[in-house]
Formats: sequence, C-alpha cells, structure tokens
Amino acid sequence: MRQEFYKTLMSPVWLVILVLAAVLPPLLPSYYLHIVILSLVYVALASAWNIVGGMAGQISLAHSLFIGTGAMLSTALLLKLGVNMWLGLVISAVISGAMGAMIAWIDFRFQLGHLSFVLITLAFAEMGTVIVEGWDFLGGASGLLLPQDKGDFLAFQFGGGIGAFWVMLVLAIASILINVAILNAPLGYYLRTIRDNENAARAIGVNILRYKVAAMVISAMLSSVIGTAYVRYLTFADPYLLVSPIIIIEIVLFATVGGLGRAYGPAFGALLLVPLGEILRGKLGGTLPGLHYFIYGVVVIAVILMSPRGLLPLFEKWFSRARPKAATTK
Amino acid sequence: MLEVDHLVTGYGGVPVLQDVSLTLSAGEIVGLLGANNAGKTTLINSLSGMYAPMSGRIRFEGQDVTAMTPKQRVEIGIIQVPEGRLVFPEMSVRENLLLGGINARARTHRPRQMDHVLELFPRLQERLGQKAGTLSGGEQQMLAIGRALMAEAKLLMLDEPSLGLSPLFVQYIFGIIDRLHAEGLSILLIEQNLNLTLRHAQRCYVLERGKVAVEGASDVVKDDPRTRRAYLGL
Amino acid sequence: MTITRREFAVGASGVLLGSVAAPFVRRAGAADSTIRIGVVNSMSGGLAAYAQEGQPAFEYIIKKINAEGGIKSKGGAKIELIQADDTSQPARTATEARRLITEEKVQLLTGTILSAQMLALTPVLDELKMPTLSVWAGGARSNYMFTLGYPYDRGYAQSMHDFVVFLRDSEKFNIKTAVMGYSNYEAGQQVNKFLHEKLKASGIEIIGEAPLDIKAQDQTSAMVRIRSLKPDVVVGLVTPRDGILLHQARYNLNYHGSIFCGGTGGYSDLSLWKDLGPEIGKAVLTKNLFGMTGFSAGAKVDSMQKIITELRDVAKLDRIGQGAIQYAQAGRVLQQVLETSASLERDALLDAFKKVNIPFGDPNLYVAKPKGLQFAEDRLLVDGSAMFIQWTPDQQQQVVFPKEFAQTAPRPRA
Amino acid sequence: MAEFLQALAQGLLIGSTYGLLALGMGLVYGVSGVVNFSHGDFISLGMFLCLALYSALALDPYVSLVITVPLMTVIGGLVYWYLLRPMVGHQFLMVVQLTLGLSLVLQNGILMVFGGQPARTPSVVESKLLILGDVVVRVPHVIAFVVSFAMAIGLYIMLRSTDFGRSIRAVHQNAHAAALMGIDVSRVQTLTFALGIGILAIAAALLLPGTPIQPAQGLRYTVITLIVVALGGMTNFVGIMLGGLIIGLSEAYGTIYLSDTLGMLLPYGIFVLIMLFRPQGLTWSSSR
Repeated sequence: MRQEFYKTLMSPVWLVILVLAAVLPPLLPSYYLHIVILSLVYVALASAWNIVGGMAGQISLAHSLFIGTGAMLSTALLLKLGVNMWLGLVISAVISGAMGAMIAWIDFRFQLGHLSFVLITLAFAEMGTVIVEGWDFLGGASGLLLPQDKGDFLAFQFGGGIGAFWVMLVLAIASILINVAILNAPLGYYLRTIRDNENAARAIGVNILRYKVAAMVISAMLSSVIGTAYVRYLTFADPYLLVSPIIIIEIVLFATVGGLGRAYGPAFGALLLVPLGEILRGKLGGTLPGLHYFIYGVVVIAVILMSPRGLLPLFEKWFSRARPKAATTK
Repeated sequence: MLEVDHLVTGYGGVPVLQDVSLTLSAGEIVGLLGANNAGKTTLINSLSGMYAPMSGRIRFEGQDVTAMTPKQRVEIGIIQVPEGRLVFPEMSVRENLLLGGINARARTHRPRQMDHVLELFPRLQERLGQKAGTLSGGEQQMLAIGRALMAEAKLLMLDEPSLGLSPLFVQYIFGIIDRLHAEGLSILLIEQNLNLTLRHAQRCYVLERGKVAVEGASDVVKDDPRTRRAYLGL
Repeated sequence: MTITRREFAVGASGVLLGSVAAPFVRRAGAADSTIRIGVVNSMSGGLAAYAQEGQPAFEYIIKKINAEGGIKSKGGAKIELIQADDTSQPARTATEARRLITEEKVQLLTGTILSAQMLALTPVLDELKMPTLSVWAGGARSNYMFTLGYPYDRGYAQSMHDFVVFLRDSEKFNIKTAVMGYSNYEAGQQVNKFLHEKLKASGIEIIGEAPLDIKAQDQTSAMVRIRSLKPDVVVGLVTPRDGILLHQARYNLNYHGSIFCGGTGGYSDLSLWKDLGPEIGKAVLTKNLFGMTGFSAGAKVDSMQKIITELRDVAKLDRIGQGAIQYAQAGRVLQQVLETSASLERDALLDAFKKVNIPFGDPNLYVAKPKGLQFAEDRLLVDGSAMFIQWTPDQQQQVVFPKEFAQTAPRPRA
Repeated sequence: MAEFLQALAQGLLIGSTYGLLALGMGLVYGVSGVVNFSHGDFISLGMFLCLALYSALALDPYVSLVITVPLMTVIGGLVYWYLLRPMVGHQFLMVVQLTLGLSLVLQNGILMVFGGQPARTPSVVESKLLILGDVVVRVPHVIAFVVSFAMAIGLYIMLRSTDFGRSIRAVHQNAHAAALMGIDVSRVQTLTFALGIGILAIAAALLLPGTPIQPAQGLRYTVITLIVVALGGMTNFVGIMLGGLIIGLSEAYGTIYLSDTLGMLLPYGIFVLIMLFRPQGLTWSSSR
C-alpha cells in the first residue's frame, strides 16, 4: 500500500506542475494570479476537509472553527501580543487540533448519528461566529488588519502575489499528498471501514475512537495552518469570511461536487468551481444584481444532476471509456 | 394465470436471475424452492415490479405486465407478502390493514375485506388498536397476510412465511394458506422449508444460482436428486 | 434535462478555456475621451440595501455631469462607470477591486466600501496604488483611501455625545443614565466603544448594553431588556433594518420611558415611515426620538433641499435615504477631484483628493457640514459632524441640532 | 416579573412560528430523507410572493394565501419531481448540495426581481396589539401562534386518519413495504414535498406582518429550522413544535437576561446539550 504513495510521489505529473508553477505566475496578470491562488486555497481546504468528511464520512461543518482559529488567533497573537506569526501558526494549529479531538470525542462518546453530527457541528460553527463577534481580543465584528506583507520570511511574510502562490501551492500539494498517504495507509482503510459500517468495524475490533480522533486532528490542524496562510495573503482577518459557516458550506460543496473520499476529488471540485464563481462574478457582477450567483447555482444543480457521484468519477468514466487500459488505478 | 418467459433480472448490470421461466395456473399453489441467494426474492420482487427486468416477459391473466409499475400490478391483483413481514411498526394493526387495501380497486371494499380478514385471524381482532411493532412474530405474519388480503389479491406471493416462527405458528399459517387455496386463491409460495412446501404445493420450481434447476409436480421434484443438491447449494 | 452531458462538457470547457485565455487577450486601450471609474458595490448579499439605494443616485449624478459637458479641465472627458459586485463579502471587494484596476484599467475606484470592505481593500490599494473614494467607511487605513463616511470617533460618536450633552445641559433634559443600543456589527461596535468612553467622561452613567442581533427578525426581546433597565437615554449606531425592528418593538411594548437617540439610517431615513407604516411611525418616531443624519429636507441648506427634490422628481428615485445622498455627494467629490487634478496620473489624483474643498454654501454640498467638505490628514472628513432631527406627525423632519441648522428646539419629553 | 412574563409570551409566540417552519421540513425528511438547505429561501419566496401580490393587487398577506399556497405547492412538487427525485439513492450529502444550489438560485432570483432593499408588506393587523396586564403581544404573532398549532394538529389528524396521511407514514416507516401495498412512493414523496412547501407559504404569510424582508435572509431561517427539526426528533410533530418553543424561549430569555454574546450563544448551547443527551430529540417514546 505504501508503494502506491511513493509511486504518486514520484509521478512525473509533479514535475509538470512544478515547471508550470515556475513559468506561469510571472506571466499571469495580477487578477488571474489571484484567482489561481484562491483556487489553491480552496483545493487545500477541501482536501483537508476530505480526510474527515470524505474518508471517515463525518460531515463536519465545524471546520470553520479550525480555519478561523488559524486565521484570527494567529493574527490576534501577532497584533495584540507581538507573537511571531510562525509561532502563532503552531499555537493555532495545536489549539485547532485539540478542538478537533474534542469534537471527535463527543461524536464517539455520544454515538451521534450522521445528521446529528452535521447539525451539532453546524451549531458549533454558528457559536464560533458569535464568540469571535463578541470578543475584542480577536477583533470583534470588525476583524483585524495585518501589517503590510513586505516579504520578510521570518515574520511569516511572503511578499504577496507570487510568494503567496508558492505557499498555497505547497499547502495544496501537501494537503493532497496527505490524502493519498492516508488512503494508502492502514488509517485510510480503517476510516473507510468505519464510514461504511461502524458496527462491523467495532465488531472486528477497530479502535474507532482512535481513528476518528486521528482523522479529525490531522484535518483540523491542516485547516488551521491553511487558515493562517490564507489570512496572511488576505491581510485582513475578516470574521464573517473566516469563521462563518459560509466558508465551510462552500468547502463541502467543492469537495462533494468533485468527488468525496477520493484523493483528488475535492481538489478537482475546487479547481473547477472557484474559478467559475470568480469569472462569473467578474463578467456579470456589473449587470443585473444576483445574476452571476443565479447562474452559478444553476450550474451547481446541473452538475450534480449530471454526475450524482461527483465529477471526478464521471471524468474517470469518460477517460476509461476512451482509454480502457488506464481504468484500473483509482 | 401467470407466465414468466425467459426472465433476466439483475442489479448494476450483473444478472441475478438468468433466464427463468415459470407458469402458474389459476387456483394453484406453486412452490419456489432454493438455497439462500438462489434468486427467489429477486424473482418475487421482479414479479411485483420492484426491479425492471433486463429481458424476458411476464404475463398475468393474458396481459403483458412486464412494463407495469408496482402500483399497477397491485391494482390487477398481484400481491406480495414480503420476507420478514415488513409490517408498519409505528401504525396500529387496523391502520396496517387499511393500508393493505389502499389501491384503487380494493379501496371501496375495505370494510367487507376487513371483516373477512378478522374472521380469518381472530387474533388480530383483539389487537386492532395495538402498534404493529409490538406484535409477536407470528402475529406480524398474520397481519402481513391479512394486509395482502385486504388488497384483494388474485395471486398471493408469500416470501418465507415460516421464517422465524415457532412450529405451532408455522402449522397455523400453512393451515391458513390451505384455506385460502380452498377459497380459490392462486398462491406462489417461496420457502426454505423444503418438506413443508412440497407437502402443500401442487407443483414446485427449484432455483439454483438464478436458474431453474428442477421443475414439476411436487412428488416428482421431491424425488429428483438435483433438488437436494440445489437446495444445499452444492 | 435537456442538456446532454457532452454538450455540457463542451460548454464547461469553453468557460474554463475562456477564463484561462482571457488574461492573454489584451483589451484595446480605453478611448482618451473617457475617464473610467470602477464602482465596487455590494449589489447582492446581506448588505445589498446600501448599494441598491445609492447606486441609482450615483448614476444619476454622473449622467448629469456628463450631460453638462463632462470634466471640462480634461477636454470635456466623459465619465464611464465600470460596475462590480462584491456580494457583501469583503474578501471579494478586494478581488473585484484588483480586477477593476488591473483588467478594466480604471483610473479611480469608488463604491459603498463599508468598514470591513475598506480593511479588506487596504492591501490591494497599497499594492496597486489606486486612489479610492469610499462612500461609507468610518476609517481609512490605506494611504490611497479617502472616505465620505462619518469617522467612528469624531463623526458618529462625537456627534451623538454632543447631542446628548446638549439635551442635558442646554435643554435641561434629565439625563443621567444611558443604555447602549446599537447594531451588533463592525461599525456599530466601533462607534459604541468611542461613544461609551465619551459619555462616561461627560458624567453619564452607562447602565447596560443592548446590542441588536443584525440577523434577528424581531427586536422585542432587546426592547424588553431596555425597558427593564429604564435608562434616561438609549443611544447608538443602528442600521436601517435594525431600526425598523427596534421601533416596531418599541411600539409593541408601548415603551416611552427613555429617549432614543441614534443614527443614522435606522433613526432618520425617510423610508422609515414606509417601512413601519404610518400608524406605528406616528406612535414611536414622533415621541422621544432623535435621529442623527447627514442631510434633511428640513435643514436650512438650499443645496441639500434641491438635491432631495431633484432625486425625487427628476431621477424618480423611490427611496431617498442616507445612501442616496451620500452617493450623490460622492459623485460631486469625484467630479471636483477630476477637475482639479493636474492630470489623470495617480499621484496627481491623490493630490487632488487632498485638496478637495466643497465649502458650506456650495450648490454641490449635499450633506450638512457647517465647515464644508474637506479631507483631513487621515483622509477622513475634517468635519465629521452630523445633524439631529425630530419627526413631525406629517412625516417631515425638523432639525434640532446643531445650532447652525436648527429649525426648532427639541420637543420635550413625552 | 413583567420582563419574565413578556419574555415568556415573546418566546412562545415566536417559537410557535419556528415550529411551523419546521413541520414541513420534518415531513419531507421523514418520507424522502432530504434535508433541504433551500428551506429558508422557500420561506423568502413565499414572503416575496405576498409582497408582489400586495404591490399588484393590494392584497393583504392573509388574503394572498389563496394564491400563494397553491402556487408554492405546485412549485414544490415540480422541484421535487425534476430535481430531487432523480437523486434518490445517491449520497445524502450530494442531495444537500443540490438544495444549496437551489438556495443560490432562489435567493438571487428573488434579488433580481425585487432588489435588495428591505421591503414591507402592510397588513390590517400589523399594528394591532393585545394587552394582557403587563404583557403586550402583537396580534400578528397571536394569529401565527394559533394557526401554527392548528396546522400542527391538522397535520397530525391528516396523518392519522386519511389514506394520504397513512401513505406518508407508510413510506416513512418502510418505503419498500409501502410500494408493495401499491403506494406510488415517488408520488407520495413528491406530494409531501409539495405539501411541505405549501405549509411554508402559510408560515411566510404569518411571519410577514411587521417583518422587513430581504432576499439574503434565507440561510438564517434554514439554520433555525434545522435546529428545531433536529430538536424535535426530525419526524415527531409534537417534538418539533416543542423544539420551536424551546428555541424561541431561549432566544427571548437570552437576549433579555444575558444580552450580548452569551445571550446569542444560549439557543445553540441548549441545542447542543439536548442533542448530546437526547439524540432522538424531544420525543417521549423511545421507539423508532
């Protein structure tokens, strides 16, 4: 199983991505570079969520707490206490991991059904928004503004633009590789067993608590780190974006539409839907208010009706039909 | 009355029933035997219209019903008593019976049918207001059969009616089956209990891995060595 | 579905290819005779009300400027507006601004740009050095951002404080205690912080807070809380929507034990009567209530009265509130910037912003600023003050503060 | 004491409308397992339809019901038949995402037609008050309260004693067995969804007097509804109405006695606690 991971790691595709990444960004106008960066942020976030939502089947809407912690707490620590943002990133990640462990434990301890878990995590997400709104240290409803990014690496600054692109590319690839690694490791196997039949998993002696907590902690810490990097790029720590249920609802949308539980599915969904949303808004935002969102909604519905198992499986099917031999790898 | 011609049914492109043909005349009890996974339940559900066949035809009283929906088949009198009873646990016995006769043909005769069913199963009369989920297994089986009768069945298809019942109840249920037969009802009986089926059915089919392995009058089937083999799933 | 998969695939890849190729297709340069102004507004989403009210007024003024010969110092150049929608999400304000600046090549940027959007926009403006006029932000963190909004501190908070003290000291209202009743969002919280300190410093005791949940559909509970605290005055920044709910709640509880002072839209928008209905409006707006506003038909300012009439009768706008007037004012400010700027280069425009001066009495001054309209060092208005009005039963406003504009004395407590 | 009673009245009145909003979602979840994230936007749709009817024909929202209920019912039926029915048998989450897409379409469709300004629809009862000692309540709220409970009871009776109601319950308890009874499961699911949306049209009209409406309000209603439905045990009407009252009361008491952050957290906190210790919701029976 490990071999699969190393094979992926050694795949020539990465070389192509690397070359493209080195060549393309300097050529891209700033607005399009921004869309690329944004897409990478959501590729990373959707892939991080997939570890829990896709592989373990726990549809967590509480991830906005982890993203929000990574973003707001590291910013507040820097602005209010002068803590270096690298350290802030670590502190936030540890706290997010702890929150994740707690949520996984609650899920296990109270034997929550799927829907109860969704709704309880949604309530956590809403509570997170209310708490940040009312807590001055984290900036309250006004949010916090980071100092300008001057490219000082030691201060967690990457110079915006191309620097941010590389950071997000690394995070996105790391997030995907962690997916591949888990899928090919015993953890991935256990998670799928738990997802498909928790009782059966328990009957054969799988330590459910351990794997649920492991998945949630990995996913939470990863989301937190991405949150920190994202806020550094945005520079403005906006609670209504970073700690709101809306961000997580979007991530779940990307992951689901792309293909849940697959290593590349969520990334695929984000890569398609983020640019689509941005371009639609750019082209149509100045016309009839709401039109671009309306069309986006129609596209989402159409895509789901057309490929109810996710886009990636659909594309694989087309691909395998065209080249039947390539169909064996999943 | 019922003719099944070269029926092939399956899920996700994989056939489970492979070329099954059978017939049932009016007023007959036909037994359908076979090991687990032989395709008995798939067959009965195909007859009820729950699965669309991949090929083949089903005719009922001379009418081609292959393309009919489950609802239409219930309306022409093809009624199934499913495996495991599947009564509606949160509803009262009375409500379960009323639901049995919910199809357009039976709806208006419900009071009459209800009397008939309660006369057949006096036990249900006592339990009319009770939730079906609280009944014993045997009582649930009575209810399931009663519910099917409410639909004014012409062809009654029973899927494993003896499953999980005490010998006493099994006897009782088969007594009822005989009585219904005597009243002229056509019955397709699916059973694991070989001897019981052979005793009550006039003709039998033995399914083996989705195909008819043996067919014929009950005594003939009984003595055919292939029956035992198919039945043990060897 | 009538679309087949393949058709959809072709269409979808078309959209994708188009978006990938778009940056490499260079747009022909804009004609010299037009000046492109990017307008990034919240046309959809939770804040849509602000921009949707202001946008028509803004377009009207720009059209008028163009019709009257455009920007004369630039050879009669016409202004072209390039609209964008940030869907009420600050991160998208930044995205859209970036697009307008780098793709649409706009020469100036403006829009609702509430405070959160202003913050999100700051790094983009600093990076791309684009002179920008916000219609509503209460602060300006980028060197390139100017704003017409009331500064939180010396604008909103100071005006409300001054008025409360005026009521107490000059008008002999009995005001000893206050409850802070404000919309619980970024501007509401900011103003509240400053106002809290100022009132305390002036000897008014703050006996409680009643933040209004901006998502709530009913504020009765908040009003019950206020009633139980029974302060002499309830004061704070309230959005138009929360204002409607707050006044309604006051009507429901028939509560007249406190004086309600606040602004802006939630206390003084002309549309309040329409939103509350005449009966409720009469019962609560005309009793123990004073609203902060930047404009009022009743104020003794000719230019202000003229623009209100014009927007109503000529532009045929059905909703003329704070938003519409602020936007109309923004149109005039941009006009002056473009007229006085030495060129259309960014540095020149920036200088022109710093020199903006619409003195009191100027026909293009639509908001009530006794000292006129200029930007201070911090790029906020020098004169951040506002008026206070009271409502009359015939749905008119009377200015009661400050003295410069006052038509009448505040109605005594009922 | 006056505050306590006022909060009690407020909580009960508002809570009953939450319950009414949630009845339809509970029904739909029961028979088709769909959790509809566009629920709140259908409420918006109902409200804006009333607004349109007021603008065009000067109809009072209560009178508009004659038109909005059938219209919304038909819309609901079409939505289920063409959008949700094809998703039967697919992942729960995919269906949720589809309703999210629908939410975007509805919300922005409304925005395109009506604009984003807060809008008010006048009604004859809008400013009427009922004064009971220290407690003042709004007549529209009282009407909403009464109708909510009447609807809940009516639905309960319908489910118990009509063939349609029994088919709904049969599909809910065992869709396979229901199909074997000759019940057209898709049809029942479609009609139930249509009924659920029709109920929303009533809820919308009841909530409308005195509420400024905006296209973006949908998600808020959806979240409240989800919470109430979950509290009620998803399919139990008594539980759902009770869930509505609990959320309504906790909002009222939270705002009045706690104010600020803590007050706004209260409903969510109570929800989480109930869900943890009574995951089956507020039902009394342990079965199902």
